[in-house]
Amino acid sequence: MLHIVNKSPQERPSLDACLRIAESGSILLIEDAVYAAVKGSASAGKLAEAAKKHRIYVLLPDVEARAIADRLVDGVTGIDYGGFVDLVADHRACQSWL
Amino acid sequence: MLHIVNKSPQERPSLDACLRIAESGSILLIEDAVYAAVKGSASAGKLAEAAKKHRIYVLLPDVEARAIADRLVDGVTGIDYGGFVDLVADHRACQSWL
Amino acid sequence: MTEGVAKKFMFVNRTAPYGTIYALESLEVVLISAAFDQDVSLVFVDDGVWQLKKGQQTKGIETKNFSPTYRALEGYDVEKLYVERESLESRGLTEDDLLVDVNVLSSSELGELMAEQDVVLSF
Amino acid sequence: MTEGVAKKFMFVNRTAPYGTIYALESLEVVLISAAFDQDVSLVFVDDGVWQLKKGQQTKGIETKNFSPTYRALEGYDVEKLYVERESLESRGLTEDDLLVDVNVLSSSELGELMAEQDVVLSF
Amino acid sequence: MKFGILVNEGPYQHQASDSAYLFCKAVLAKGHEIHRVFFYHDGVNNSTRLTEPPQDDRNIVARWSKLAADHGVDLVVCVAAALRRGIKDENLAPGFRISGLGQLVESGIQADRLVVFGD
Amino acid sequence: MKFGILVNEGPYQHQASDSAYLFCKAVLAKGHEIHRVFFYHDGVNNSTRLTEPPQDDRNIVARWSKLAADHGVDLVVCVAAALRRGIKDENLAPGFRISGLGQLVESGIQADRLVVFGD
Repeated sequence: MLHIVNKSPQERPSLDACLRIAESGSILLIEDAVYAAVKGSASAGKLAEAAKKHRIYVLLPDVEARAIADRLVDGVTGIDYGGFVDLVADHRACQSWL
Repeated sequence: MLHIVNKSPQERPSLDACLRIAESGSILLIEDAVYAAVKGSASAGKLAEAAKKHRIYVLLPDVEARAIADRLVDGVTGIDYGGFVDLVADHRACQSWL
Repeated sequence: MTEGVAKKFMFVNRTAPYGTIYALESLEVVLISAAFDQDVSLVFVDDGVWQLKKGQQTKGIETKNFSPTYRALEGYDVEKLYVERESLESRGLTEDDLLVDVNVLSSSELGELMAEQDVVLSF
Repeated sequence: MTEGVAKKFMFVNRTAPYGTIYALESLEVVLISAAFDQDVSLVFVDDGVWQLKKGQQTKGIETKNFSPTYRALEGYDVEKLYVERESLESRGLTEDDLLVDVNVLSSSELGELMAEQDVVLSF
Repeated sequence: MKFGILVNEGPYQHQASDSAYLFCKAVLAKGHEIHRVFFYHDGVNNSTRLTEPPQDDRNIVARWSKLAADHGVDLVVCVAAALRRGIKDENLAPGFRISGLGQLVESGIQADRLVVFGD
Repeated sequence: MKFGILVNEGPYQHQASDSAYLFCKAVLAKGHEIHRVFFYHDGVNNSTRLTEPPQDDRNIVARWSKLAADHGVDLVVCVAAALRRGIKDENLAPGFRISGLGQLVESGIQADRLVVFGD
């Protein structure tokens, strides 16, 4: 399962819900959820912990719009929209944590 | 200042922001924010603490729609829309924590 | 209906009723999907558990009370309703507060169930 | 303009840019209010501080980068920009990360400032 | 006392428009005056005359129009926000008028209180 | 591979419609097929032909119409959600059609993947 999260971790509980419930699978952060991967932020530790169970991706166009490309935590993989399509294709199903 | 909060405390940080920043004044919970006043919920303690600094009101039509009238924490005052109007009129200004 | 084998559809409800329309319009999709003879599950997580609270009275907000629809789901053969235990507990709720029978699951049990789905719609 | 004495208008920005339109359309109100010769303050709290982050590049999302407008505010005599310290710190940000000069305030200093306002608009 | 009202969300999707309407009715019932209701952001979608909600649901747009007809309430839709979202004179419901953002600031200045309803 | 897409928010207010559009373009660029784009909730507001965004901004509705014209993508607007929000044939942009919720469920069944964009 590919878990897609689009909300800031400091604004909504969707990333928390995803990390609490999702047993396995990959996580893709898009839109405001990319803030979750910012080094030194309140969610950085949470994400490092999650990276032990899940492969974690961030959508680069959203990262660049928000000017945080130079401060992502280690262990997350940046992808473009083509990579987003590949990720969806490579997983049996996907779920958006709206 | 009358502080109006309309978001669930477990869904958005707006009540937290209000309680952290507002030094004084009254707080009115409307729409999904009325869940903040539920006895035994994760926010009940926070609200009890806030009640020491602020007068806290809940909008009863929203409380009844959500079926929580019988489980509100002590120290909050229920009002109807007429009471909402009076509260706004009685404070020099109001602020919605959207 | 359109194909021989049913797919597993899961509807994940994470929003409270009335503050937004998602809960109501989600129910509309659930009812339609039942007509397609798919394997339908409903999950209630976070503030979504408030959708099932007994005793909703919406006269004061001049909005339709749609909570009786959850009771009608059985008639549409939608019988798999799951609620996350942690979401209930952090809201001071128990199963007795809910207007329909549900299966209460731990977060990880719910995660396993999700992993088996073909289509997951979250509202 | 419409009355002799200026009112104190405060715009409270609590949302990140691009994920929603609130930040952009809030700026449009700020620019108009400046034309009415009111006493205007802007406050950035919670994810609102991200609006001021240096280096936004929006080509990849095919959306207009409106962050240069914050730099133009001075030309409209909008010079009172406040940022809550706690909001900056919990996002790993410092004043150097911001594209305009701001006053960094503690939560309680911000609360005192708010209490003095006549009109508070939150976006 | 004069109340200004700001509505930032469209009908049905969020409760904001419902809360604002019920608040307006209570303002009038208390003998106060409504200086203006200003619709901004998706709030402009409250003004389309093309809505047709289910029979058993409230008609949010028609309720606003009736408030204007019965009490002369000034319902103003922000022109810039409206153009972005496809609200024009051709689909505007009765009682609404399209005007500039200055009308919101003016309401903030002239009304005794400005109350904001949104997401 | 066949992709179904669900868009739950209107244009401009939330990024959902932008993300969905850029995702669709990438799906086609990768040689995949789009089974259908279904617009639900406020997502139906993506289909009004009356929008007129500022010159320096993207035209979200026109982009969707062009996707339908250039690639034959099926753009379906939920009729119940559309009636609630004032979307009808008279203000529907080219390339969109109004139909029932069954079209969403069918897309979930027939597409290999269903991707949801919303708030």
